[in-house]
Amino acid sequence: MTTLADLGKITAARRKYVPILATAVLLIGMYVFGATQYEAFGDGQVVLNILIDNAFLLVVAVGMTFVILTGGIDLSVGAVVALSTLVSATLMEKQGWPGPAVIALVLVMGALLGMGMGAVIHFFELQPFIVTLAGMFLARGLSYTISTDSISITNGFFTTMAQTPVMLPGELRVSISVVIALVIVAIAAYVLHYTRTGRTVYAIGGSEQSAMLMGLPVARTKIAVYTISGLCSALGGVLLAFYTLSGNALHAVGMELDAIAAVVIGGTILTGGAGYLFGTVLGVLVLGIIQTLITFDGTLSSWWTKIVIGALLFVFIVLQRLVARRAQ
Amino acid sequence: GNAGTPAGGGGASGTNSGSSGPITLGFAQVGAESGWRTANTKSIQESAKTAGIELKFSDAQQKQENQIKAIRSFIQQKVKVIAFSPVVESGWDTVLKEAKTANIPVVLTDRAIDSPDTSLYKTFLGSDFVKEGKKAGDWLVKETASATGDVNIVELQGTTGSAPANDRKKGFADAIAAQPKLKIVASQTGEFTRAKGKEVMEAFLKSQPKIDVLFAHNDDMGLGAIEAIEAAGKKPGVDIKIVTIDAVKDGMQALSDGKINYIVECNPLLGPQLMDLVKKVSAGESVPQRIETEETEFDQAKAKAALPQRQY
Amino acid sequence: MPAEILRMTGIRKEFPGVLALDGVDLRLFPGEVHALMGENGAGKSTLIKVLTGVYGVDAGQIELAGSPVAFTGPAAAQRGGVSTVYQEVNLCPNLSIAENILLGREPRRLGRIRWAQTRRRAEELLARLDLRLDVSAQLSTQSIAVQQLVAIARALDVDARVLILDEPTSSLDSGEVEQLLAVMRSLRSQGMAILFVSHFIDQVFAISDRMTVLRNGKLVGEFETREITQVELVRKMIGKELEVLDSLVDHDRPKAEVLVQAGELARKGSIEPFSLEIKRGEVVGLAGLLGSGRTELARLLFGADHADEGEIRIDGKPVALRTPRAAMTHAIAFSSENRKTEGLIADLTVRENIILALQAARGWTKPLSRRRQDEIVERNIKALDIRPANPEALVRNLSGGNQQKVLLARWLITEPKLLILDEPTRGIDIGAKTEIQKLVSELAAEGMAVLFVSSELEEVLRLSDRVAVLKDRRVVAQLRNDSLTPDDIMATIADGGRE
Amino acid sequence: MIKHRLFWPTASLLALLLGNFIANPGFFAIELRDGHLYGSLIDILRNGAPLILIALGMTLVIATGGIDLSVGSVAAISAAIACLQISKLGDQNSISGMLGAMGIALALSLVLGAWNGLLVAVFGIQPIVATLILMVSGRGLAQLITEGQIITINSDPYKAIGAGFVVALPLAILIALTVFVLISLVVRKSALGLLLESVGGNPEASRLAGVQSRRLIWLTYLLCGLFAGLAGLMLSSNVSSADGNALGLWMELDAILAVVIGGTMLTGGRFSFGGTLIGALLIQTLTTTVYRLGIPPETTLLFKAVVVMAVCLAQSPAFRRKVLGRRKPKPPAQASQTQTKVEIPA
Ligand SMILES: Nc1ncnc2c1ncn2[C@@H]1O[C@H](COP(=O)(O)OP(=O)(O)OP(=O)(O)O)[C@@H](O)[C@H]1O
Ligand SMILES: Nc1ncnc2c1ncn2[C@@H]1O[C@H](COP(=O)(O)OP(=O)(O)OP(=O)(O)O)[C@@H](O)[C@H]1O
Ligand SMILES: [Mg+2]
Ligand SMILES: [Mg+2]
Repeated sequence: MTTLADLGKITAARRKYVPILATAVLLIGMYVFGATQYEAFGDGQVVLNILIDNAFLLVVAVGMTFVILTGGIDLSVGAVVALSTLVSATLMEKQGWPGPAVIALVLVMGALLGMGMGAVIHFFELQPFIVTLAGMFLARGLSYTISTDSISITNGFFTTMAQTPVMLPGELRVSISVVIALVIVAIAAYVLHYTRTGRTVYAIGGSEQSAMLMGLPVARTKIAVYTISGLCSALGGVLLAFYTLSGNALHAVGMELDAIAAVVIGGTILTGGAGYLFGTVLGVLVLGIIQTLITFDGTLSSWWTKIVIGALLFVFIVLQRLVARRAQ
Repeated sequence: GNAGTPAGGGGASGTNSGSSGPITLGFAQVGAESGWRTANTKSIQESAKTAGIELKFSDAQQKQENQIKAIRSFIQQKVKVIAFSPVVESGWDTVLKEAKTANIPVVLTDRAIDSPDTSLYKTFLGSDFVKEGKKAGDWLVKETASATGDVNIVELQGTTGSAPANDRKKGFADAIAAQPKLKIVASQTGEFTRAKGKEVMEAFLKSQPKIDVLFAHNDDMGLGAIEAIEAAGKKPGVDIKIVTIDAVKDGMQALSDGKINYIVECNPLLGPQLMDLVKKVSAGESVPQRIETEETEFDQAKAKAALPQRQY
Repeated sequence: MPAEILRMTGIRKEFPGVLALDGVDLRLFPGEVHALMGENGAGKSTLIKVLTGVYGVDAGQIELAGSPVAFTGPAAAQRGGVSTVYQEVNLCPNLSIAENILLGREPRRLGRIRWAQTRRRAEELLARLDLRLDVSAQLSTQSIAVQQLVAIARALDVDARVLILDEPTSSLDSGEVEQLLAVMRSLRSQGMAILFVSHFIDQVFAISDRMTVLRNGKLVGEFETREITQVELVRKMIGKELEVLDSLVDHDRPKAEVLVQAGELARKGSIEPFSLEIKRGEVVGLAGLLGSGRTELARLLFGADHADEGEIRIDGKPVALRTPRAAMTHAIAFSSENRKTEGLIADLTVRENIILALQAARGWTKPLSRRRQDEIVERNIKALDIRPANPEALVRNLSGGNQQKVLLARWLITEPKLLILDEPTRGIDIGAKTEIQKLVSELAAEGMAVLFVSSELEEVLRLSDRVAVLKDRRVVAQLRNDSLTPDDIMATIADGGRE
Repeated sequence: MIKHRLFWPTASLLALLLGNFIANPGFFAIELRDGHLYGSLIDILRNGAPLILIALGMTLVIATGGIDLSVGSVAAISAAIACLQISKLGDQNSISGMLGAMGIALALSLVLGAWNGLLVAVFGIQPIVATLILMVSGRGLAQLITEGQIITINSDPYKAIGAGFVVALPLAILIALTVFVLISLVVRKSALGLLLESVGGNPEASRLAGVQSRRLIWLTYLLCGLFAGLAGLMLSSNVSSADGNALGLWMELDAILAVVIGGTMLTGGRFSFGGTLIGALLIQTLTTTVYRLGIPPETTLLFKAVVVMAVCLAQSPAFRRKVLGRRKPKPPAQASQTQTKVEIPA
């Protein structure tokens, strides 16, 4: 009957990538700006350092992306990261556990915590904010009960993981954590775009009620996203333990905000249903590059640091909106 | 150990002694979480200027990750010396090894690190938090030497898990351990702030039938607590003896007003000492492994005398 | 006759304050189309939700192919071979058409979704309904009718023994309905049992074999379609005779003053330039096929979208209608076709939803007094027979038809000069529908200008003084309604407006 | 209806108070000391006042489906400006000087609220990042104003706002309650409440119903900024000093928590000031409980986790139905089928 082979429609499918392209372009713009402004900034290693310094945040933000795509939120990530570093450190340093076993245990612990929160959110119909806030209290509280001191990690496995560089051409290097983080990103992107679970995540974000009426496994998927987030947080904790070689209850305070900010800056909508994992990667890089710009500047006092971080964020976000709007 | 995560070009090109300009110092500060810290920052900035040292300053906003990032970027920028006040004691080996491979000497300020490999840094300049707690405890032991019966102490701790809180608590507890009559009846975190100090003290005043002494991990919490004590109709410094740590100006004022009984100084003005060290270190001179800042204690009389010159 | 595939007996379902179902029985046989009939709020949708496990039952038995079942939800029901299109579109607006059709059943290889094949499969399923769309377009960009068809296509894909369609035709035009009925016939011949809910008596008589009638949550009875007449059915449903409406057009009424004048109004990608005049006291109908641009035209006149070109004059003066709010200050009202996403606020009460537009027009500083509100709301609940007649009921708990009445009430009380109604009778039962048509005609008689959009051509022709015919986003003809017939309109569309 | 909505939050609050009373019979004791009331309950009210103010503003923002992370920073800025102004006064006890300082601080808070509103309502930036900007840089601004130091002042009239008493009652709570009553009256007597709920419930439908959501959203951020500023004054007045770094730190989390405990959904729509009031008092009671019970700082968070969870579960109808309800005998045919009761529009 009525057919529609309208040009506008064909581009419509592609138009949804515009915001993300805009973000990428702006990010490159920021880098170029830094490179012209500060010597040594243009060095390829600076870019890689951003990855090295943010590998754990990237992993945590990946988990957060799943949760936010369903329209939820997970405030517990920072605390779970801290708990993971501390549990790892305690088990290895105080109990003499081998590194890989500790990692396995920590990952299971993170996943179980996430699963517990997901189950409570789904079955008792509670708001994710409050449940994961309680989860945050719980994980942080557990950390304090384990130890209020920070514990150094001397375990051979961890130190090797932390200090073995992965060589790239041109005298460039990254850490093993970066490789792990990128693998996680790839897996997560695959899951989101090429599996039914991934598509159900988007469906729930679009309308949980519709997803339920469409016969999708809402309960399973909702619990799964919190499990994934817990798992990613625990892995983020392991990476942070590689990064700092220490366990500390005060690690990653406020990281949940960084992770949420990265996800949202990357174009994912907080109410769920729209966004891409690649956007999250860009979001993390934006936060990282802002930080790097500021350290390279090195003239800002403590408060000006904060003001300038906010200002750069503002400029970035406003430009992102303007560019995306113009392009559409 | 090998240089772990990349030191980049800096690591590869090795030494940086060729440059002839002023010494560049990369300083990674904890944050600006208290007046004490701000005074510390200001002292460093000002003395760098007078010493003709080019300062690259970075504020980590109380996050270890940020500090590591900053140090890494200092290495990237090939500064001559790196100095930092560690947010926590542990977790510095990787990045300090990178600095070592890049031949950049490191000076620790204010707080120590717990790395067994002392070759990672040239020297430590700062205070000993355990000792500060101990000094407060020692004073109390002396002060209550004549007292008969129990002395009930309440403690306002710093931010849970932070190094000063852990150490001051420990030093104080050690000092009074031998005195069974000295009892810590309540101990709670006041997060180093006046507001929390006041709020917690209000609760203590209601839950504890008898409080003789307040030990606060810093002046600010003590100042907050004073307001709570006054609101409860008691006289701070008289009905309840107060001992605190830091000796910031407001604290000294309260001390000379008789509202605080004793303050252990924790000196933030280590800029001049640091610049001396930086010059020595970059010239390759040897320096002691550990330098403690000059710190005193104040009682009410000494406070009155010192107050006019107090600048922070 | 083969053994029944589904049997529900003595079903009882109570919501706080509402006994929605009370001892209802239903039997479904393989290879039949069974109509579930009843007024708005009779309990049809509730029965369907109870069957598929969306709600638990308070009492009663459900047997599927002879064995008792208690589905825990739609997913379980689907696994048990019951595929359902619920009333209202329950799809994910953020996903593409293809995904919405195949979500949860995407073709895969080694767990990996094969997107090209998914799209192809979706296109095939839509083709069964004779619909060719860009399946990678986002669902939210589609009209409600298309969304409804997508939902149907989704249900058709399920390998099911029982297919349930709750008001699938409420915003489809006759061609689409024919197509759907054809698909249903072919499924029936393959032995599928189909439960069909519709307020269009003609459709029900055209397709169904048997029917079950509910009234006020109670079972009236089960009938063979062959053995019952339309008049009898209506009497069983609403408990009284239905008056037969002739044309409501009153040609003698003076309609001289032009109220709204659109001149070469257009919006890129949605509607070509058109000119249209609406006079006071006149009802102008918009006719056209699915996606012809009726809704989009209506939205331009209300400022819901803004025009790229052309101008609008009201009472001869050019006006800028950039926002709905601006249109409202010129006394224009617009009842949207999509009550769920563009109409009602589900979590607010009936009262709040009804007064919303009026209150918004007054601004927040000039609240309607509670007494005024109660008075207005009560009057409208009575006039439109909204059930339950409880102003404090949450709109989300109302039956679909009653929700539609709430939306209508919202705009009627703003006393507009131009009332734009997009599918105003969607999901409304036959009794109420005639009442609403009469109401529209009365309002016109009092001098209101009405733009009336409906996919039911008979309805448009019954009410309109003039009909603007759209095709492919163009106004191809404007006809005076001197006893026009649906065939005239279809012919015009087929002609494509060639003069 | 309203009674019903507030029942569980209120019950949780009472349970917590009762728990305190059992652990510590002196908890409810209130005496008159130096002409003002003195006791734990009074502390809860006085210390809870700033949180109540911020949470009220947050309720408005959340009702529209937004969120404001910047409240803590706005409070810090407002406090810093006010204290800076007062510290410059020749006579710090001058009432007009104090009012002037407060006026400047509150005006600035309004400007900051307007800034958030601009980003959200006009630029269309997601509220969480839009307000994150001010959350981060506002903290810096506050420290810029105080130059990283704590500004201590000595102004009796200023001190009264947060720590003073009027007819034996803390002025802070009187101010907070006045604001609560005023805003409740304004919102419920005007049509603001309805329109905000409609914007939060379904933005597109509201737009098509002629609701000027942009203005309304702006207004909510404006009010949220103002209330945060007022709370900042109270917080700094309580300790006669402004601490740009610590004042109101993490307050946004507490405020959001108060709103959520009060039964308002973070997704917007229906909101309840009464619930928020109770939520804020609950949080303050919890803090006081921790101090009064002498829970060690390391386990404080565990204790909070348990209480928050318990409060939420008590409020969850699904929990009562699924877990607590199971104990009640039910006809067996029913029990198996009541599992997925979801409220669905027709
Ligand atoms: N979740 C609910 N809570 C309370 N009442 C409800 C709920 N769902 C339905 N009802 C009530 O149950 C009755 C039956 O509603 P139902 O949706 O089954 O009607 P329907 O026959 O499908 O009507 P329509 O033709 O308008 O779609 C109505 O009175 C409705 O208000
Ligand atoms: N058959 C179709 N093929 C492609 N797109 C369609 C079709 N029908 C509707 N659409 C899309 O749906 C949107 C809404 O169309 P419009 O509002 O003009 O429809 P309408 O004339 O009101 O008819 P109806 O509401 O019955 O679909 C348009 O943007 C159009 O792209
Ligand atoms: Mg229905
Ligand atoms: Mg339409």
